[in-house]
Amino acid sequence: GSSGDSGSEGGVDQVKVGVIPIIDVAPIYLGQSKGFFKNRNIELTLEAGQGGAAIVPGVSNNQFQFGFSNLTSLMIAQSKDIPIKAIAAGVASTGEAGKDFGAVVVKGDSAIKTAKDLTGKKISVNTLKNIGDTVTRESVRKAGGDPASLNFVEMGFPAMPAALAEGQVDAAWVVEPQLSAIKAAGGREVASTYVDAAPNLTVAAYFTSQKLLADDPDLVKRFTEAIHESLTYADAHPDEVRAILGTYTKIDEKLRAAVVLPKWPTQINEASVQTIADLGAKDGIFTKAPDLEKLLP
Amino acid sequence: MTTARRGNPAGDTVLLGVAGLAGLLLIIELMPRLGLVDERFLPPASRIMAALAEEAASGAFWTALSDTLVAWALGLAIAVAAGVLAGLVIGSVPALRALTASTVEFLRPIPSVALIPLAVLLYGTDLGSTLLLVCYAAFWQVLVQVLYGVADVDPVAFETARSFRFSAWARIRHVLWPTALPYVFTGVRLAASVALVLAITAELVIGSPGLGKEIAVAQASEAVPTMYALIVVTGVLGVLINLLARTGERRLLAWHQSVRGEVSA
Amino acid sequence: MNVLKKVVLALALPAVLFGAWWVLSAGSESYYSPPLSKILAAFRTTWTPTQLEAEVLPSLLRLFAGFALAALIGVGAGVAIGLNRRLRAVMEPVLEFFRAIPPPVLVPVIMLFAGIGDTMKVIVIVFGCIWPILLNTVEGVRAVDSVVLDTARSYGVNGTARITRVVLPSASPQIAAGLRQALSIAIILMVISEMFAASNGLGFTIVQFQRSFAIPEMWSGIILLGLLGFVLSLLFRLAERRALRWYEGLRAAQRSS
Amino acid sequence: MLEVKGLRKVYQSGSREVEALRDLTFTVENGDLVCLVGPSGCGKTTLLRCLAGLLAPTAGDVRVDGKAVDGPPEGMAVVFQEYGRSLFPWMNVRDNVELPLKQKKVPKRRRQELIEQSLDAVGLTGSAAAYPWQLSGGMQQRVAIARAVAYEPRTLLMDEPFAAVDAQTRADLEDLVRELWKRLGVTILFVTHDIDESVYLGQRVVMLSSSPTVVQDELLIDLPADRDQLTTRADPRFIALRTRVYEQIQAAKKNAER
Amino acid sequence: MLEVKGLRKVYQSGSREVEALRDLTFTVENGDLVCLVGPSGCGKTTLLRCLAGLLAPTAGDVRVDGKAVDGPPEGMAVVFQEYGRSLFPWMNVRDNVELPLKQKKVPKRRRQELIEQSLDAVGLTGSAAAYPWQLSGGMQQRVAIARAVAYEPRTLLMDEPFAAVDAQTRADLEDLVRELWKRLGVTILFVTHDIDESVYLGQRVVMLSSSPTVVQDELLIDLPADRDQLTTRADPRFIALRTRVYEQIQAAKKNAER
Ligand SMILES: Nc1ncnc2c1ncn2[C@@H]1O[C@H](COP(=O)(O)OP(=O)(O)OP(=O)(O)O)[C@@H](O)[C@H]1O
Ligand SMILES: Nc1ncnc2c1ncn2[C@@H]1O[C@H](COP(=O)(O)OP(=O)(O)OP(=O)(O)O)[C@@H](O)[C@H]1O
Ligand SMILES: [Mg+2]
Ligand SMILES: [Mg+2]
Repeated sequence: GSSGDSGSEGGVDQVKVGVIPIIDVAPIYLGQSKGFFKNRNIELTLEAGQGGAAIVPGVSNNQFQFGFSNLTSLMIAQSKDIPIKAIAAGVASTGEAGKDFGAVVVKGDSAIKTAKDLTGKKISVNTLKNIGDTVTRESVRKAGGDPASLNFVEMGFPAMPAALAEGQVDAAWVVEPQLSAIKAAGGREVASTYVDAAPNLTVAAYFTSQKLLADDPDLVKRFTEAIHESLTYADAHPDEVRAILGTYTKIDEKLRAAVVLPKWPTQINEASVQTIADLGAKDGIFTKAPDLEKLLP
Repeated sequence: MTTARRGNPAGDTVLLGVAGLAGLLLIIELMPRLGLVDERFLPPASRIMAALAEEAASGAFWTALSDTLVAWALGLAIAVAAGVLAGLVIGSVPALRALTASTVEFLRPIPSVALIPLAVLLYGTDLGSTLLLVCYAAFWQVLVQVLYGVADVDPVAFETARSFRFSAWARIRHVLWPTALPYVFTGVRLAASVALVLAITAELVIGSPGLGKEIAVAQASEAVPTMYALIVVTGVLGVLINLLARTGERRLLAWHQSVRGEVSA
Repeated sequence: MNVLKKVVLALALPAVLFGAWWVLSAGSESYYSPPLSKILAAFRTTWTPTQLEAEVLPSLLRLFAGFALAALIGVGAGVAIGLNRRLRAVMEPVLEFFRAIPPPVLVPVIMLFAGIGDTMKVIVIVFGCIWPILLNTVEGVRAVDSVVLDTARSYGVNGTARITRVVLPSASPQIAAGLRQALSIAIILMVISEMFAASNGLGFTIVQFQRSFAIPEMWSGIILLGLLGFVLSLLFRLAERRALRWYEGLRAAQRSS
Repeated sequence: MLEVKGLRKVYQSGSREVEALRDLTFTVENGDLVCLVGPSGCGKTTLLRCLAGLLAPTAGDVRVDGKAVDGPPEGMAVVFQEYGRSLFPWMNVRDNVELPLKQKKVPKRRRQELIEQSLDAVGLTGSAAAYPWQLSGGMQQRVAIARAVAYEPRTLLMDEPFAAVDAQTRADLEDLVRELWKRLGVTILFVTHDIDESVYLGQRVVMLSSSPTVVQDELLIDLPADRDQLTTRADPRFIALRTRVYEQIQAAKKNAER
Repeated sequence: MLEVKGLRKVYQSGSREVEALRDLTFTVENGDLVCLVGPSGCGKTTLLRCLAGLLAPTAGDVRVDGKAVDGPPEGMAVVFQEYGRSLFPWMNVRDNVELPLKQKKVPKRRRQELIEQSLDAVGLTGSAAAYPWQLSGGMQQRVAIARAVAYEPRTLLMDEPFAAVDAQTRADLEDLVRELWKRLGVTILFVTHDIDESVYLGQRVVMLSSSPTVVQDELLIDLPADRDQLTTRADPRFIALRTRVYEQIQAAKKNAER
């Protein structure tokens, strides 16, 4: 498309960003409405994609100039030598057990009380061999259970409340808003997986292609600044975040008020990423260890 | 037994059809009310309808609807044109048929969803990638139906045309085409809904704008009644599309046993 | 001789296409369209017999179960609906309604009732591939020649015999067209159903490859899928030839020129 | 017994309305052999289909054995004019003949007998395993006749059953019909456009006018019950009768043209 | 000119092999009207289909105007025995007749004329707007005849074209064929199983034996060129000729049975 060329036209760059329309990307929507991108001569179009599988090819092929994806997906892509580069943190864990935006939950009347009890149980994750099973395993490992015995099944987050209620899975690894919905219906949190995995874990990141970085470093720089500003602003104004959620998601007002918001630091916590990379390698998610040097800014 | 027919048959049909849909609504209303399913996961029809009304009041919904319809109509038109053309040509040249059979069978079951990376690669999240998936899926439906239709031509009719030295084109136009037409209609009806399914799936998975994306957003937002409302909209679209196809069929296939049988038997 | 010719005809175009693919992709630098040589190498290492048994067999079992069930229900309901004008009027909008709903969005609903096991996947397959069977059966039944029907009626051929000996055979060419369409849709849905709550299967594996950016492996999976479709349709063709011998004879009898 | 009273049939398709039968009244007693003649398109097939319960009349009354017809009556066999379409192309000749017998629950042994006899009678012994579409037109028509004969009906309706067979076969089949009628005592209504055939076969000939169709005339054929192709056809009475029928039909045509 | 030399046709379907024609040789000169008679199933339709270039012979030679036939020859019209299936059900009567004329690029005005004339000639003026399946069997057959007549062919092949029409219409159509033949000088090959018809119509009658089929006999019909239904059929010469044909066919049948 014509938007593929990021050359300036009258000083304004047309930029497409592939995002997943969930809570995690609220800052970029907020930043867009606040004019943080316009200020830097960036005309932003946000394209909704479903997960890294659709966004990573789009970015590496310059259909999108930037994208949002969880770090495990980015590391997998990197380990396959796909030339991408993370430029800013996307979303991070709150670091407080029991008050994070992702967790393993069970039904209220379940016999599972702690992460240790998950041993041998059937747990749903949104994507197999990705960050969900890595961090859940770590929670179980830390609690003294057998991480190898976990029985993961894959299903979309939206399907999890029903699957859990109908007893089709013993536990579910979910994020907001499903997490709040399940808790509101009597569900119980048994592990704050992001918290267990690493302190202040960076879960996702914004990224671009190596090619764009080489061709138009100025654009990347401006975009990174704008993102940083957005992240900082969002972190400081949770009420505005809850309000902007109403524009690009269909989360109803009650739920919007109830959900736990994540942290939005600007810097990627490299230590936490390294931890995730090591854990992932242990669980066999990577065929080749990812080169974090090359991936991270 | 041919009983004398009472009343206006077309009106009759519509009435019965509406009764069928009303029955469905009733079932959906009653299932959660009677506690057969948890109404958190399948809300009663009345709540779905309320959510639908809410959606219909928003401009975004209508934009999404028209996005989906454009992708559907364009994709279907391309697929039908290509499918009919290829079907008639391949079907009427036996050598071509033998030559392409294996390739057709190889390509047909490759799921459109497996082509998503390819589509994204080529078109990003533009209309193009939805179109690619829609065309790919709908094309085979039409092609296969046309191939069967062409094979169904009555040899005596075909020989009549041959003996009067109809040109190849005239044989296709006046004999093969009318014979294949009932099959084509079934093919178009199949393709129309497959195209709709694929348009929405593509939007759902790739995230290009349209009803599918709205459904994905609703799902991700835990907005269950809204999600069902949007699903209902796709279903209603299907019903309307079929109504259109049926009307066309009654006009164009008045001579065919399946249509004239409705009247006389 | 004849068989040889058929084999050559069947293989000619695929050979040409694969050749073209090989040549065009030979120098490819793109991650997403790797050279065919690389894909074929991946094919050899990926689809080992143990892997085939572990991933393809479960898929195939679900596929067969779904297809058989869809055929049974589709033909049964199709005959009833095709024969009865009123039933058709009542059912058509409802069926069209469901037909237009993409199976992926219905999966959560199906999961409500059928859980997340194989039953769910089989139902998803049935739900997606029943439509061509149903539609073609309805149309085929509606198109049964009036003289044929009159003959059957006047000789007291009614009840089950009317359906099994007259209506079904007469509609069988069109039903076969529907079954054939359904077969490839069933394969597609086999893949789609394995995107939900699956832990094995061909579709599952392909999706995993795609997610983990194992692109040559993903392409090899797609090729395997195509091969599978080809082999299944070949088997179907054989069955069809047997069942519709009369029809092919009827059509071929006068085309011998 | 077949009773037709004030029968009227109007075909309606779209804007086109054809009054195929205006007002027909006649009776065929049990055990009668009545021939129906009339010009092409006058409504003979329509009448037969009403009698067979395959078509609902627009007005009037059709009774078989005193019972109003509202579906195909039991014990009735029909030989359709469209012989090609009335055979099931997915069954071979033997199965085509056998299916109605199976429906009638004729035991297997007897079925075999009936099939053999009837195929023999129409001269198709060798073609039992062939499919209808492997046969010539005349052979197909004979299969349809064999099917009706094997069925051993109480009432037999035949719609121009010999149109596609050659003269010699036709003569043989005519004699077959008469023999069958005499042996089994069936009631036969035989539609033909061949005047000689109607006189040769029937006890009575009912002549229809062209449309608007009514019964133009009825004629008792007072020829001896034992008929044969040579002597009967040479009989002066035969010639007188056929002339009579011929004249009536001509008159009917004239009427129509006026 | 139609030339058939050593024609042989064996049908093969699966394991069943039928030798429909064994060895046929005969010629039809330009402008001739030849009738072909033979018992049901002897291969008349097969022969016609070979002549029309619709069926490839197993052996032997078929030529039209000196050119070997390898597809439907130009200027030839065929009336098929399966009249019902040879009409296109998706077109009304007028369009069925018109389509071949359009294919021949006959100008519009002339087409209208031809359609009207030919439908008139077969007595279907009023049914031009009807669909074939709204017509009786005999009417359908007449549409097929009208279509061939309107085409103004140089060669006309007719396969039992009058099987489904009544005696009076048949007589009219016979006269139509002869008149057409005389007026336009077409070459006609006319298949029938009616012996009287073959003698009344033809200049020559070719008789086929039953299978294995060969030419049993050929007979020159030395009746005056001006024929009419009453006097010609009463002519002693006519009766002698028809007896002759009858005997030959009987002989052919006997041969076959032995
Ligand atoms: N399905 C139909 N729809 C409309 N008109 C019809 C239909 N069937 C028959 N007709 C009309 O009804 C009239 C009588 O037809 P019918 O078939 O009964 O004649 P018939 O006496 O059997 O003629 P034939 O000897 O040529 O077979 C004809 O004018 C015909 O056009
Ligand atoms: N498609 C076919 N396959 C096999 N056998 C066939 C086929 N068509 C015709 N035959 C056989 O060939 C022989 C001659 O058939 P044909 O139709 O030429 O006879 P015909 O002389 O036209 O008879 P009729 O007067 O009854 O129409 C018959 O024995 C028939 O069974
Ligand atoms: Mg009739
Ligand atoms: Mg014939």
